[in-house]
Amino acid sequence: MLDEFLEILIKTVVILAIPLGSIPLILQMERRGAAWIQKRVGPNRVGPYGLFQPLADVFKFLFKEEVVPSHVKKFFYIIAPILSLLMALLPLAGLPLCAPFFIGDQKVYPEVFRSGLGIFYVFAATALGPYGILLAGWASNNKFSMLGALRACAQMISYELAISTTIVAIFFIYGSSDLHVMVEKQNESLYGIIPAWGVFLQPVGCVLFLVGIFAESNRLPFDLAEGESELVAGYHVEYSSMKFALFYMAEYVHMIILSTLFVTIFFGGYGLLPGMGFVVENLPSSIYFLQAISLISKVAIMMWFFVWVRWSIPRFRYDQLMNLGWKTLLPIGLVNLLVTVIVIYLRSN
Amino acid sequence: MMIYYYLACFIFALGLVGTLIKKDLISILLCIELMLTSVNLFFALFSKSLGSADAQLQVFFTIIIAAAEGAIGISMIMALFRKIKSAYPDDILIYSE
Amino acid sequence: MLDTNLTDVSLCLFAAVFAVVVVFNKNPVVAAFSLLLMFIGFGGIYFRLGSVFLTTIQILVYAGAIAILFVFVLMLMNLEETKTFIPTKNFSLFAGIVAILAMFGILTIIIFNNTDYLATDKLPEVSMNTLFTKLFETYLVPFELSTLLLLGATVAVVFISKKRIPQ
Amino acid sequence: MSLFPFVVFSVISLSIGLVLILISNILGTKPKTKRLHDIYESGMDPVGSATKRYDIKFYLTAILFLLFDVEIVFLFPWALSYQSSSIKPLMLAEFVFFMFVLIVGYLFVLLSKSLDWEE
Repeated sequence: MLDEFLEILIKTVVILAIPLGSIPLILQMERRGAAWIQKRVGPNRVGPYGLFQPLADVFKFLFKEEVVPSHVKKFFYIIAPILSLLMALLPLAGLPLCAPFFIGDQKVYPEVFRSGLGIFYVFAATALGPYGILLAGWASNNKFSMLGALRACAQMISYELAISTTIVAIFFIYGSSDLHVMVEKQNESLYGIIPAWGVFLQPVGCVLFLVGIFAESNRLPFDLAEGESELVAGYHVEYSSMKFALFYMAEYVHMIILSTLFVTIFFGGYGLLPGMGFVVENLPSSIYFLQAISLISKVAIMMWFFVWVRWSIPRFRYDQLMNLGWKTLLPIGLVNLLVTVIVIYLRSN
Repeated sequence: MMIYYYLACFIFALGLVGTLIKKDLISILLCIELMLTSVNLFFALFSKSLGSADAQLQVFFTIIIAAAEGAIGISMIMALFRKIKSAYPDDILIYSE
Repeated sequence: MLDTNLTDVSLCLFAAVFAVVVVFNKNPVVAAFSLLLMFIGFGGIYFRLGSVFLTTIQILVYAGAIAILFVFVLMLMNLEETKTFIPTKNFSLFAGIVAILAMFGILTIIIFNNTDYLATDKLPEVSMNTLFTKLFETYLVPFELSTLLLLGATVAVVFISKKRIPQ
Repeated sequence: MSLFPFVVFSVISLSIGLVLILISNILGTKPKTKRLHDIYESGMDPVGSATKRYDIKFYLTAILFLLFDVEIVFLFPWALSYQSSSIKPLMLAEFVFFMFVLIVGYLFVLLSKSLDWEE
């Protein structure tokens, strides 16, 4: 019992520490990246190359004056950011960091919550994402917040449909909802040359999913929930100090989780990066560590992609956003699913 | 195990009370969802007790019905709300007279 | 199957408390949020009962879609808190009696009809595969009909909300 | 199968948020002016309540999402059980019929202009 508890505790701490610890790094990357794209200098005052800037931000958030406006519904106003972060962190419990390994002769799974649901768990937990935002918007009792929350929520649920159609196609191809099985199947190779990554089996689905995760995480070009020119800051307009920081963290955790899911489904997940096979041959015990490194570097590339897109594509208008979701992505997803199924059926006969 | 049967009964009764005492239409709809969920729990429990898959499949169909009911119910309430600016059955009675 | 442990009790308490909040709360938005929490608790209960796929559907459809719809509409409508419930004392009494009758009615039907099956423990688990096979073989027609039901619901929703009602 | 890991995970995640808010509550300076507590509305005095009625499109989106979501969720078991099924042609026929109904519903919604946001 105690062993079991210890195991869960260690896994939880590791799984939580990696994304939460990397948020400052991502922030710094985003700022310096933005500066680089726009030919600016970016934050470079705190520490060498401005590396301690995120740390300074943390202290600023901690010591900031805490404003609880008088007109808010106080209880819900305070729990909204906490719930938001909780809902954002929940899917992490089902994401694998490396292949299942053995301690003694006991098989240990890297996920905290091995439910037999696989991707369903992650997907169901992300479906709860809008609630934190809705609660924040409602509790703030402010027109900007309310409209921002409604927009964010409508946008998230619309793009969830497109993502769902892709996931059906993915299930159909891999025949399993277990993320480990998916990664194993992707580590085989197609025609002996290219890896059998999901992106080659489902190119259309991959693009749909990619657009979907941008919209789900409310990032530019889809950050209509907080379009500065219209809504000031969207659902967190009344939030300050640490409460605001929690929303910020939740947004980044959401991005990290969706990218991890994306990478696991379409880019081989924790499958080793090219060149790592050599190390594994010489040092077989390092494989699980290298798998984790591979996954993290793939996610890091995705994070850079987020920054890159953010400073390259202008923001959509709200009706364009909804049209893209409902009138473009959803029909493409449905047709893609139909075509996938028929092609596979014909090929198997 | 038995405790779940008690829970399902309790929630069904609560839903019934809710539909009787609530005064606005959306809350009544909420309470109907409550009853539907408790029925789902009954089905899941029967499936477990009898070791059969049929009862669980009933839950699937109940969920579809719940979704359809919720969607139509809410759109009707919204249509009413737009017309008479109220979501209370009492006001609707007054309006129809 | 009669061994009820702490997990069962706490899950039941969780669901029951939020169900009570749904009914006896004056603020409809709070009621909708507690309905959401109750749905999540029910997901946990299905998980305990071993019907894993029901958990998924419960969370994805009930918690992820139906509850969102309720929260959305309540936020849009802005109902007054005071007008939501309890008209008179007599009426509450009546409702209470109905509830107690209903609860005991169901319990007696369940318990006194056939208690044998409640105590059995060694039944095989219903696996996800048998469930799905049955869904697509035995329950083929209801499955297809349910899509038609949803199509009908879609048409109805569009018609009801499209119609411009004159003020 | 046990829910225990999930409970541990959620309690820890919940406590992260709680602890951070508590720390900032203790360390943060207290606001000095009353004016800070007003509604944020670009410096103006707010007019009317925040929860007035918003565009009807939002709730129509939510309802349509609910209906399509249920349909797509019911494709999950189909996709998972197809590979191990013994009656693949029948399964395919079921799927095609299902998709046909789904697409008819979608086209109806599209043609009824319920999805149009610009007016």
